[in-house]
Amino acid sequence: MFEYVWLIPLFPLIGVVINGLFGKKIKNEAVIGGIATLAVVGSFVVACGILFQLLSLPGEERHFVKTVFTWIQCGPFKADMAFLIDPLSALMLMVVTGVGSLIHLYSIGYMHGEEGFYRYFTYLNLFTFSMLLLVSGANMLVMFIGWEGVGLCSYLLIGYYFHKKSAGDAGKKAFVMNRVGDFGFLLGLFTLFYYMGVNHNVWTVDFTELAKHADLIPVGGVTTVVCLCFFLGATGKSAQIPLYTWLPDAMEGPTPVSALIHAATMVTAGVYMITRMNYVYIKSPTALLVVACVGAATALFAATIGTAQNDIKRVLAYSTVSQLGYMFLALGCGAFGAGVFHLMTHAFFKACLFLGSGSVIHAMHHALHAEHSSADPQDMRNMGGLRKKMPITFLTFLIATIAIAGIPGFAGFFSKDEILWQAYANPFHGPVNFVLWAVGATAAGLTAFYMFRLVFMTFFGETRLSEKAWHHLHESPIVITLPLMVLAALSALGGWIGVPKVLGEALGGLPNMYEHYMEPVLAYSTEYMHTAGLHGLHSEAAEWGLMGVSVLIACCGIAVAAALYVVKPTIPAAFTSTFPALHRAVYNKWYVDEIYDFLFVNPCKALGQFLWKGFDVVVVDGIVNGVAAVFRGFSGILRHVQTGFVHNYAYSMVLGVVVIVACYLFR
Amino acid sequence: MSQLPLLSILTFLPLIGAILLLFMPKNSHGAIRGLALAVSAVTFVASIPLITGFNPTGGFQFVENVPWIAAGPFQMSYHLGMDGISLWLIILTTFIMPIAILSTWTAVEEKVKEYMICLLLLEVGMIGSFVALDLFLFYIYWEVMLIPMYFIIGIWGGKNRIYAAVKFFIYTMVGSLLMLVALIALYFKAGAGDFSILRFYELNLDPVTQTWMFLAFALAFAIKVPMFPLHTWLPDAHTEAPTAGSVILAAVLLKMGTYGYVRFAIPLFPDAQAKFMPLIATLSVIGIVYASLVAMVQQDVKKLVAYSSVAHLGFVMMGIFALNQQGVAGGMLQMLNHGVSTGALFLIVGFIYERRHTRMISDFGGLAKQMPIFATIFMIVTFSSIGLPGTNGFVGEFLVLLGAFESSMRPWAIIATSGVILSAVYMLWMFQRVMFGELSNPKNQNLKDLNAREIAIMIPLVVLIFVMGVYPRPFLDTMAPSIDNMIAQAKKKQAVAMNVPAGMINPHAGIPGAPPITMPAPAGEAAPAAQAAPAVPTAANPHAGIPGAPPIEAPAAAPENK
Amino acid sequence: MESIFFIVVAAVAVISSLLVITCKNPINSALSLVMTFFCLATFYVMLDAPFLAVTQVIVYAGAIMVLIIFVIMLLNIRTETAKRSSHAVFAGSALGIFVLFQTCLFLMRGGMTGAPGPLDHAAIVKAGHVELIGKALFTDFLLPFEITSILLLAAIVGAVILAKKKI
Amino acid sequence: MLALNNYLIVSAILFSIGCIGVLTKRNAIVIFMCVELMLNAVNLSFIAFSRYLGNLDGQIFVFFVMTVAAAEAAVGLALMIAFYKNRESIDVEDINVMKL
Repeated sequence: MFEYVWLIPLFPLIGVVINGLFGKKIKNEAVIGGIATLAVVGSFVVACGILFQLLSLPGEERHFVKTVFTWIQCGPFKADMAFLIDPLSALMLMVVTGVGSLIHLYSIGYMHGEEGFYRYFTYLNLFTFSMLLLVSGANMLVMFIGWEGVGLCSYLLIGYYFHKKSAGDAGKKAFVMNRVGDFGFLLGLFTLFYYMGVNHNVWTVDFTELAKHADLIPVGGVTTVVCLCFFLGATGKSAQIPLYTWLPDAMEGPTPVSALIHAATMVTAGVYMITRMNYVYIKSPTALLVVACVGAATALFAATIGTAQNDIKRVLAYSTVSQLGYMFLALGCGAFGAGVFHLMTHAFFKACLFLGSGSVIHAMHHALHAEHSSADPQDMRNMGGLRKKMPITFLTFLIATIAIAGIPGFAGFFSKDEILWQAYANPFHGPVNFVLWAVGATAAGLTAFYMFRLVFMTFFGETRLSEKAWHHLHESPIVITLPLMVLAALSALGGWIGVPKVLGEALGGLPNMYEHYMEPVLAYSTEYMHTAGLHGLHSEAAEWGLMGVSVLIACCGIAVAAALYVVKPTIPAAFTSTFPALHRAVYNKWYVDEIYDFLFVNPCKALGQFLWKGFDVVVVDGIVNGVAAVFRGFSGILRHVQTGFVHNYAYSMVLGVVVIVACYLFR
Repeated sequence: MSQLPLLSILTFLPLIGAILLLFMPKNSHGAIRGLALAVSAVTFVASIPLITGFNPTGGFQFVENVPWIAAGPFQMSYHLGMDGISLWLIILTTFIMPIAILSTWTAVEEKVKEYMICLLLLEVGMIGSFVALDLFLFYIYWEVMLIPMYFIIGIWGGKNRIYAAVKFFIYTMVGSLLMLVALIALYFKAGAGDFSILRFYELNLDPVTQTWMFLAFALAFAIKVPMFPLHTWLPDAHTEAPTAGSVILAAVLLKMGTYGYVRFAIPLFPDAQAKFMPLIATLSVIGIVYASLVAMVQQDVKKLVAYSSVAHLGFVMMGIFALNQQGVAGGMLQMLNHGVSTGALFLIVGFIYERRHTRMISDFGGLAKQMPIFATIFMIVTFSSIGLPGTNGFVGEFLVLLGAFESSMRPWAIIATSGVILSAVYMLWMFQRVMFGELSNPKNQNLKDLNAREIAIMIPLVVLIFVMGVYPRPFLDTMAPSIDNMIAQAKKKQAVAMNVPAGMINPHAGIPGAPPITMPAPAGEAAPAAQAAPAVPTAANPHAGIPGAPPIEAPAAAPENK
Repeated sequence: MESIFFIVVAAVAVISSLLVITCKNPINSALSLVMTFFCLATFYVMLDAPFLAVTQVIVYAGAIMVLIIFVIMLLNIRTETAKRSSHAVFAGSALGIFVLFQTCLFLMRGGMTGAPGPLDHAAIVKAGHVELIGKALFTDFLLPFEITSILLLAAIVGAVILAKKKI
Repeated sequence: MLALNNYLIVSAILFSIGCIGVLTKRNAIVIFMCVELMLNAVNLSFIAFSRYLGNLDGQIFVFFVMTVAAAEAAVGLALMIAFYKNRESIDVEDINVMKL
């Protein structure tokens, strides 16, 4: 099965080619959607096969590289078009193809009747293709194809409704922000490649090769530079401070796209990349600290913004940013496994949430359309009480919300708890650990708060729709609800593969399958920490205590949300009017976009204008034209010598002869 | 290969075509266009054997050497030859020509015959410059190129064409005259003989001479490239030239400058190269950032693309001056990429200009709705120009930056990498403003999508964009030996000049003596080991760094810093 | 004897050439010029170049001058319509005299030396002047000679084109 | 045989006279004749040199000068006629179309 790994990205690519070239001719939505979905399902099947084969092998043999052809070879630099199979990539393949197929299926229903249906599925397949390349690439270059490819697709899909200016802007912003990250990625790659090559004669960008020579990677120094550069790449792709602003804007795209790209897959690329290179990061405590701090800060920061948004998708977007912050917090604490675990569970519940919100928007859109209202179908202030009309959506949404809030038993609890514990107990950051944990825990409370605020505003209470619109509100069709149900089930149960040790023992020896599964990938890091004497805190009591605290905080968050939005809906308004400045700042996302405009965008434009009109036209062309003008001026004077009278020419000719002869004679 | 003088045939086929065109009746436009297209197509076909018959050894092939002019002590020979460096540039030329001819199939309605003759003469000059190994011959072709282009801009150009044409002509002329002076001086330094570049390669010039000659050559080439402060002719020339003119200008003519550096300026004057590396690198980086910023605020699509050319060529220059395998190969590849992508961009601008007779970005918007095929192709080309992995732009750009990073240009390379961001900004912003948004301008409501001819023009380019992006091996592999030769040549002389043992010459280490990031051992320690190595000359091989135990390993033994 | 003859001829040549530029009527100028040409032909004979002397008379005095006089008649130009302003005349004359002065100075310096070749009077008479010229023209100077024919052809074509209004 | 200088001085005088004529006359035909005079003066020098150096090359040159003069006469006179047709004059001061 391993040999056929190249089929995984190939299927979606075939889908791209078919739909891209002939989609316009096919016209039939079922065929187009079917082709696209089947392509991803095909990849999913192959991925399953690979996973099973992988599981059947002993731990240390779970590593396979399939080289298809040599892509670039130049001097010592060599990059193969090669695929890497190990537990990490297999897991990611499963997540991407699995969630991807569900979202493709969902899209058939959601995008029904849209103009450019084929275009949508072409992009979606292209996106899946890129993402699969990203997670299965055996070297940094192949990963980088996917890395940029997902950026491209996100540009295309966000800008899907290209006639809207905001959509185009958002797409461009996403791409450019990602490009800033890519700048970091490239620099990191160059530095690592060059350092290893020059000093250790290891000219490689191959992950396997690098891992083999991981011992040669120095501690600190260059490694920190490399790590920070790569981390810049990760912040771009995974929407961390300072490059997170594109993600909320990305909600301009169709909702399934938000689910696929901006929740489940693409944004996790940074997490995947850092985990893939864990043996580099583990060597640089400074970089880890930066990663952890940025992660924690993002988690908290985005959560605060999330509390004040009214657009259902925007809340989810900030929630995504915040959850990604968690993942980076985990990575920064050296708990790479925990980060990826949260990535996986997050993929389940966030996809479910986004698709659920899509279902709501879909229904709201139709309802509002029926009464010719121009109200925003995404604004939660127009919703309320939807649980009566959309029970399946409501239930699945609720399950996912509980999961993200971190209620014990649901997927989010296990992963989030693991992260918080690692933040507290890791051996890297000393006293900062407590701060990291505290920030993480606060963010967890805020998460619970704003997520339940969302649920309460949308599904509970009395509807704020008009009679007629309410009448037209319907539960979505089965293609939409089926993926919801699957994802809800996964959000509920998905966490049980990674039960924390203390809890597992208490529950009668449940094994932590996930941790065991990931061991080969993190082997080097674990061993390194062991030999370097980096041991985390081991205290069952503390672990239980922290678990309790985090659950308590989550419950508090829910309770506050319930109090504010169900029991006494007047309080938020009162709060807003008491602290208008604060509310405005939070509502306007702390004015970060405006600050960026002020600091980077506008100066760049002004500089460009100046360089063009001021330097290019005035200085450079001024010199050029000035030289020409000087010559023209001189010739303007000299031309008067040319009188046009034959005699004058004759005179000057003879005079010339005389002078020349005179020179010769009297020298 | 047989004894067929393929390069001569290739050079003079278009000339024959031009002569044939002379005898065509003036008003049968269709036949004239057909003949010109046929000639250029035949030329392209005739250039295919260059690829199939190419033997990637690094030496010059398909050599023709016939004594030509013997005027007293001066001897010029008709010396043609081709290696991996020029191979793809020749192919690019012959490939772009039919496309260029097709591109103004309907746009040029006046003086069609003269127009086509100019195009074909231009091709003679371009191919000739790439194959000439005699510097005098090269100079002749170099000038031959200039004149048809001057007419193409000046006669069939836009409103401000005369200004643009004269500017183009004078700018280029200034440079080439200086080059002529340096060329003659070089000849006298070399003593009696012919103007063969191979003979000049063997010279050992003193640094002062090198400096002056390099400056003269470099100025000529820098104008053609064009490098930062000398670039202002390009936007004007591009904007005013007809589509075919812009395409050829971007795709081939600009490459003359960079090709000149690779073929002449650097291997002839390696010490000067080392000396001026910081200057050139600075100018390249300024060019990249500056042109990107200026491109960002352009209102004219064609001007924007022209400025993007300046930025792209900045990358090429960086790669070439990195003077290592990756850098130079990347630079060469980037030349081809730029030819394909920017050529395609100019074609695209030409398409909409033909339809709307405006190039102002603000006149467009929302075209994607009206012209989906156009939008798709435009997008692919845009992303190729941005350098998205999987398209051609990426491979070149990546190798250039990698090469620059490995040389002593590292700080510049870091700034240049930011060009990656800026290129995305200006290209996407332009794309967005032209293609996205509401279709608000009523004049755009009735735009027709691309017709069959236009699609036929674009398809080869689009295919090439992907082929070069996904499988660049054929290009890289054929270039590699020649580039190795070139680098070894330059480094050997630099080493001689600096009294560095030949063992230190390793393209991967960049300029000898440049400190790598944290290379703990000083270069001096490595030197004795290198001298002790029996096969010192072979150590100059750029591949020496890969498998065995080359001298560069000496620092590896040093302790890590923490 | 020879020198007296020379002085006479030279005087005639100079005087007639002065007449060329002083006569008001172009016809008179032309006739004076013919006189000068004859004097020159005489010099040629004295210099053992009889063939050139004959050619001088036939081509210059005959063909070219006839052509000039013909044109003067055709255009019916009697006198010079207006004179040049006096200081223009003065400047021109001064310049011309200065040229003469320079040339004479040059001659005074001497230096007109050179190894005499094999062709002295006896040799020319023996071989015959026409034969010598002919041989030189058709051996060493064949190519220029042929090219001269092209020049003449071009002149003919040019004259036709200029003279005709429409071709 | 007379000294070379005699001929050369006569030649120089004739040349100068021709030169003065060219510079001072206004009638194009007279100027043309003066040019012929100058040419002839040079011819004389050629032949004199040729004779004194015992080398025929100078005389061959005279031959060519005559040819050129003939060609010049043909074209020059044709020009004059053409000009006269246009301007009813052959005064060189009327030939000023090259003026700014």
